[in-house]
Amino acid sequence: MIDVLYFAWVRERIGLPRERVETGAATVAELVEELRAREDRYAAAFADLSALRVAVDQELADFDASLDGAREVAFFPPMTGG
Amino acid sequence: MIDVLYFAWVRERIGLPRERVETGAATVAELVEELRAREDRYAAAFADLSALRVAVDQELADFDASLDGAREVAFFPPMTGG
Amino acid sequence: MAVRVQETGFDPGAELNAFTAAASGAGAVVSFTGVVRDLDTGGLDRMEIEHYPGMTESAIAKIEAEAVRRWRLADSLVIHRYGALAAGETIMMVATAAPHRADAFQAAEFLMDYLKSRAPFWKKEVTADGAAWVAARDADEDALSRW
Amino acid sequence: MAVRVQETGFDPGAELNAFTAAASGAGAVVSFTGVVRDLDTGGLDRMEIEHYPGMTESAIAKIEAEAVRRWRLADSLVIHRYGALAAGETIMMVATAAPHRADAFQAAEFLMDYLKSRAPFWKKEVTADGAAWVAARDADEDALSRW
Repeated sequence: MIDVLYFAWVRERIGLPRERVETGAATVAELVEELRAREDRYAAAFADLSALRVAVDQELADFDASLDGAREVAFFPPMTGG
Repeated sequence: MIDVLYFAWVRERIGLPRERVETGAATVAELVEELRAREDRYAAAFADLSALRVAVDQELADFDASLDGAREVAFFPPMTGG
Repeated sequence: MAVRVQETGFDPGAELNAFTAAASGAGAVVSFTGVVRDLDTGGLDRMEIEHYPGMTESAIAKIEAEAVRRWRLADSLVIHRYGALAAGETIMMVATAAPHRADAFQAAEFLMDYLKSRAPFWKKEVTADGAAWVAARDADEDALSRW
Repeated sequence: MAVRVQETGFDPGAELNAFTAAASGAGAVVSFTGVVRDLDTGGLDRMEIEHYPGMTESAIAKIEAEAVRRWRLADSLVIHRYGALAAGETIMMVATAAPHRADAFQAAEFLMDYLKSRAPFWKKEVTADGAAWVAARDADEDALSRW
């Protein structure tokens, strides 16, 4: 079980800010494939990975990052702070 | 007649902040030569021109600048504002 | 070093004075204040800032620690708001204090560049006609390459 | 654009807030505040700042006009004190406001670099043992070459 968080337009497309996901995915990319296969709204949110950023346990990560021991994965567009 | 102003340690060495000088000097450098010839305190103040800056009518200038029409010449060390 | 992520407004002038007073021995204090701008076409109803609680604070703390490692700083401060803000409201503030001005300036610019692209905030502009997420600017991403 | 050369103290925070409020439409405000530092060895009684009345104001106005020419600025402010100041007192302040942060930062650094070496101020440090004029730093002169 892993907590998956969505922010900004990713959250809006998927329609919820966070959910617990039962997954055997070894990497972020595998988790994305599982989510994409669920429903159209997930497929829409994850259509273009180059427009997305990911954090594993609140640290920026790559899509090929391992989920071994991870408790929380977040997906969001490029940040616009400041 | 020209107003000659001195600032910081130049003022302290010469012993006054400003004076009116009767001069026929065509350039700042000629004015410096005239002042140097006056007294030791002037010679001391103008001993090393590389340590001095000059302004003619309140604009930074070079020692070879013309005094044609000038009303005010100021001598001072490199500035330390900010 | 301090990080404050908050929904409530703050007074940049009062923050600057308190920061300067606390950074004893620093001759140079630089501040950056970010203010909500109206759209070029006008009509901004509000800007909504979303953030990632927990990661926001730790990401900014890491950015500040990196600034302290790179430059000789007496102190640094980051305040960033989230929630709904109107045009003219202060979004955020960075302040740096250092013995010399070059360190204070560079550290403040570094903090700003990283906050823009590496702190988990997202801005949405809301008008009477609808809402649009602010897109990340290539120039902001490019700005990181100089550090 | 404003220049104030004065003997009396001022409140940097209040100045920053007033400047920001007046620079409507600017998203980015940068400030620099210079504070009198004690000597490394301690014991500074006061710093005395001498200036060249008339030229000071016109030299700073020229520096500001050059900044406005080079960067897209909404507004700029320079306040610089003269006379006797104690350690911890604010000597001077620069503020810049711009639509984008890079302009605000660069213009503020430019103004500071020029104020350091091209505005007619001279600092003298006074201790119980005597007084010494602050020497210009080569680094300050070198800083001008980047603009």
